[in-house]
Amino acid sequence: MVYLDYNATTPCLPEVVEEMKRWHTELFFNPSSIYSPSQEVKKVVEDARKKIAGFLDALPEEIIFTSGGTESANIALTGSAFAMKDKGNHIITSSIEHHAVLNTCKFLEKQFGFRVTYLPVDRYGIIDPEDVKKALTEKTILISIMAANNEIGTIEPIEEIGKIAKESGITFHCDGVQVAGKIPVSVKKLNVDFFSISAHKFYGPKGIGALYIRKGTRFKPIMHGGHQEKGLRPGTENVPGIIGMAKACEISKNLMAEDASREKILRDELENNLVEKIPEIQINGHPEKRLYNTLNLCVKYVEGESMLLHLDFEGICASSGSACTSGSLEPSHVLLALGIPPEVAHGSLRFSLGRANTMADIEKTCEVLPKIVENLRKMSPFWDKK
Amino acid sequence: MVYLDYNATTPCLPEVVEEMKRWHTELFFNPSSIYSPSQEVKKVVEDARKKIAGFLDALPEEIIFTSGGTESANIALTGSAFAMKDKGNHIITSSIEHHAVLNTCKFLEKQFGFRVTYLPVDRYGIIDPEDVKKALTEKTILISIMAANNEIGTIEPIEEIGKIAKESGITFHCDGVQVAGKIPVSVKKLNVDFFSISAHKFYGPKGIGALYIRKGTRFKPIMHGGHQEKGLRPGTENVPGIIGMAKACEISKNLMAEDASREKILRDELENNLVEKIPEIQINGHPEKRLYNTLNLCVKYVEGESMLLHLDFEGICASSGSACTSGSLEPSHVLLALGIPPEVAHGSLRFSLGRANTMADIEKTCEVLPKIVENLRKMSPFWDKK
Amino acid sequence: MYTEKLLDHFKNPRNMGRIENPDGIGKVGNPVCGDVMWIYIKVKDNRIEDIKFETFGCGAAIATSSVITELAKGKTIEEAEKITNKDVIDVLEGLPPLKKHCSLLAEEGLHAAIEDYRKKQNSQK
Amino acid sequence: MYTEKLLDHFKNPRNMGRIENPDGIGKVGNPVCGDVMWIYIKVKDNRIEDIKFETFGCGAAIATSSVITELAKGKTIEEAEKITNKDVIDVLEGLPPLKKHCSLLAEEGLHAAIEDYRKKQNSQK
Ligand SMILES: Cc1ncc(COP(=O)(O)O)c(C=O)c1O
Ligand SMILES: Cc1ncc(COP(=O)(O)O)c(C=O)c1O
Ligand code: FES
Ligand code: FES
Repeated sequence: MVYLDYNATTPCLPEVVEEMKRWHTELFFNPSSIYSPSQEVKKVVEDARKKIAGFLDALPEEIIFTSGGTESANIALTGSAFAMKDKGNHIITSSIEHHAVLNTCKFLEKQFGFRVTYLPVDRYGIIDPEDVKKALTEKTILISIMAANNEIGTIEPIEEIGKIAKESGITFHCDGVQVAGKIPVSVKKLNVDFFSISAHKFYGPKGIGALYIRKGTRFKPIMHGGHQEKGLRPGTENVPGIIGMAKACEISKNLMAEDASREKILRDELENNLVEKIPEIQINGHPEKRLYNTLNLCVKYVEGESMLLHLDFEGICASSGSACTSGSLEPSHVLLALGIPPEVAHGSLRFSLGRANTMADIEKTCEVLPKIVENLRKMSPFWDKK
Repeated sequence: MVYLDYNATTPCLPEVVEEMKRWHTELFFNPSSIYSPSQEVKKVVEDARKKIAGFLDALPEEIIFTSGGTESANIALTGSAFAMKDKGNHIITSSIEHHAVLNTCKFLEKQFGFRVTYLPVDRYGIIDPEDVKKALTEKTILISIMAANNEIGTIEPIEEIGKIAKESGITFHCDGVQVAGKIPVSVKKLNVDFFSISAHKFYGPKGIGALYIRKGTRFKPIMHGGHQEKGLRPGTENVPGIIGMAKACEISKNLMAEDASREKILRDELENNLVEKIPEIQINGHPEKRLYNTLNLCVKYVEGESMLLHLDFEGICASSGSACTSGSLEPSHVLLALGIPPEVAHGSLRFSLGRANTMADIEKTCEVLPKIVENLRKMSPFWDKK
Repeated sequence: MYTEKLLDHFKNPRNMGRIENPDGIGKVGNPVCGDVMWIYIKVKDNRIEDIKFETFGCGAAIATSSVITELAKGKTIEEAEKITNKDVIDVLEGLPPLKKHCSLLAEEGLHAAIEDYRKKQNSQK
Repeated sequence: MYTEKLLDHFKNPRNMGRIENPDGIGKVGNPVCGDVMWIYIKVKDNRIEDIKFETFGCGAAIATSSVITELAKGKTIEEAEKITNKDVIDVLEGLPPLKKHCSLLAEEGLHAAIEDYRKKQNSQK
């Protein structure tokens, strides 16, 4: 099998699973309890918090644990909207955010009368910091921009936007789900107030994520209950998940540079080969400012799903956009935002590479895909026409 | 070590951890993806949904996965409050609910102007269905009553309350976190619209729970994002957690009757022995309508934490209330609601038994606790006085 | 998500291609998903003698194209007109809910081709 | 959550008990947590010759009671008055944030006992 969908999810490393094991069984204690076995669990949870804080260049007390990237983004957005609704009702985001951000914005618009500006992007998917500046109003309470796009891999100028946010005193959430584990992150350098991450995107377990909250940032929790996480995120802690995430951070930190250079070589090879072998395709995303593992392309006159099915027959796992929109019929909102016509956007493929990929994977894909495209184009009313 | 705090959390069974393993590693695929390995994952997730539905006598499409009991309760409460605020703004709950329910009610009161009736309980912690009926107003949109109390174990007349809710057409949430896995549950028989469960309370993994939502029940999701769980609970699925929870349900179903009779014998032995050996203690909760594993008592003239610390020195794990309020100084809101004076409530101990307990555990506790109480009473200004 | 039957039709689509100088051609598309289906028919003695399709679309679009051409082939015009998306779904042994519309596209494509054939016949009269 | 030092004082509290006919007695309590501390002192030549406590309270309440009596024993009244909760925390090598108030209770208890002693002295004059 050739797995080329690491942006959707990654395998949890065996050593991470191993690490979690005893915190499921022997050391299963509730970290909030008073007896000494629980105190040991509490300590390990706090150690994990330190590791994750270190991973993001944050302070331990600035990290809360969540159930994943979606929850982190929801807390950041709804939490600051509710906390600051006396101050204003305007939110700035981009048109290419993940649905965890976009749909939370839509919820705040529809249910609570917030106004949201969805900034455009250029043809590469880059958000212009000047556009952020121009969109600021007296009522603006929050900016939410992703660090890198999950579909096309384009890396956004977060540091510049962070500066603007800081200068204007506006809370800034950055959806860092696709960069955490791929690129070193310093929340301090980026000038962000919130930063969302999800462990399963960097070889950690599913169902656990974190939210960085800069000290002093105003927000209200979206869930209510006991006072775990200082009441900011109640519910019995997912101790094995927390420990697994910390372990995954540690491993990612060590392997990041190596992963980057290897995956970039493979991705470039894939890109160059496919461009050469398949006529009329276009590469989406920024040529340089792009995640080193991501290749998004549009194959004209062919629809994405049919290519994916044929790739699957050959044992190749890829996607046409984000996994969590696979239940949608419409073309990717990201590709449309780049100005790509819908019929072209329909023929999109995303390959996202990861730690287990080899040159053989790339070779196989380059061998298989051109044939698939050729066959499907034969079937296409549009291709024949030419 | 003698662990007597199963109501706080339970060890995840080794066979559950084993079952989860391959879904972390080899079969890590995102269930929303299109390729066949993901379809296999999707199928297993749906099988798990079926099992959990069966466990509660529900339909698979009536189950959504959450990060735990707290999230389930929050979705049920905030979700139905937001969905039905055009219909009314009144919520009925009890004064002995878990903070996941109570603090969500307080949030709805403070932030969104809902009115909440906190029903009283009798000296055993029983909620009178007649009180529910009397509290109903034209504006009532939701009733939330727990199936059994986590601190004192009292089992509430859910079926009767469910009937009242059904007759009046009011949505009824039942916090079933403490009964799931201990007592057979039929959401149909109970006439509930929402039912919350948390896997780590019945030998499943932490960080995963479920919410039963009766078909046709109105509510709005509290998180927004991709369309996992039909958009009702977005975020990449915690596949291993889901599978682990299903396995734990299966095992609980098989062992429930056996657990019940064994734990009841041990709990009764503990209760009778302590009552005999320690003067001036009182048992809290209903004599019969009580979880078979739970023993809550107040030791007069002694404070709870100091007993717990001494028990811990002897390797006995117990609690004085719920784990997630261990950061609070005030006496248990549950005991106060029973009419117990604060100074007595301060001397509370909760023993909650589980699958690994033996008669030796009980004997040890009965040997150790009376001495601890004697020593601490010597130190107490109140005891001396007598 | 897809049945074995569907995957078979998708992998080995029957009657794929174009008919030069067809007696009828149906060009249909779904504006939401953007999929497009063209159905060509050759009619002889009121019977669909040959039928072919060209489809730009999802797996279900391609498979339902294949099935509808198989179902229509050899039928009289009146018989073919009675073929519905339900027949297509039956052959495929089911379709995911989200993909029901793909089978409707196939039905529409066939009907459009027959209509086109009728129109041409009328204009020749 | 508690330091080794604290657990030691909790396990083996120094000066635990009651003094019959004390020269001063301080009875303090915290209404929030409900904990209660009674401090008895015996004074000779302006010096705290003996000191004992009775406490109904948490682990920190018991340990801070023990520590404050140790700190005060043998001190002159004036010296004893200068003992603060900070001194207690230092001996215990720290307290959890939520438990800071327990050490304040100990400070208050000692001070109340001294005040009681002074009051009695004055009324004897
Ligand atoms: C950019 C981005 N944000 C947020 C998310 C949501 O993360 P999760 O599905 O783990 O909740 C994802 C992935 O699904 C993502 O790629
Ligand atoms: C009755 C009750 N409801 C809700 C919860 C919350 O569950 P969790 O901590 O798994 O979110 C608990 C346990 O903590 C509980 O005992
Ligand atoms: S998705 Fe529209 S025809 Fe298949
Ligand atoms: S908790 Fe109040 S004195 Fe310790």
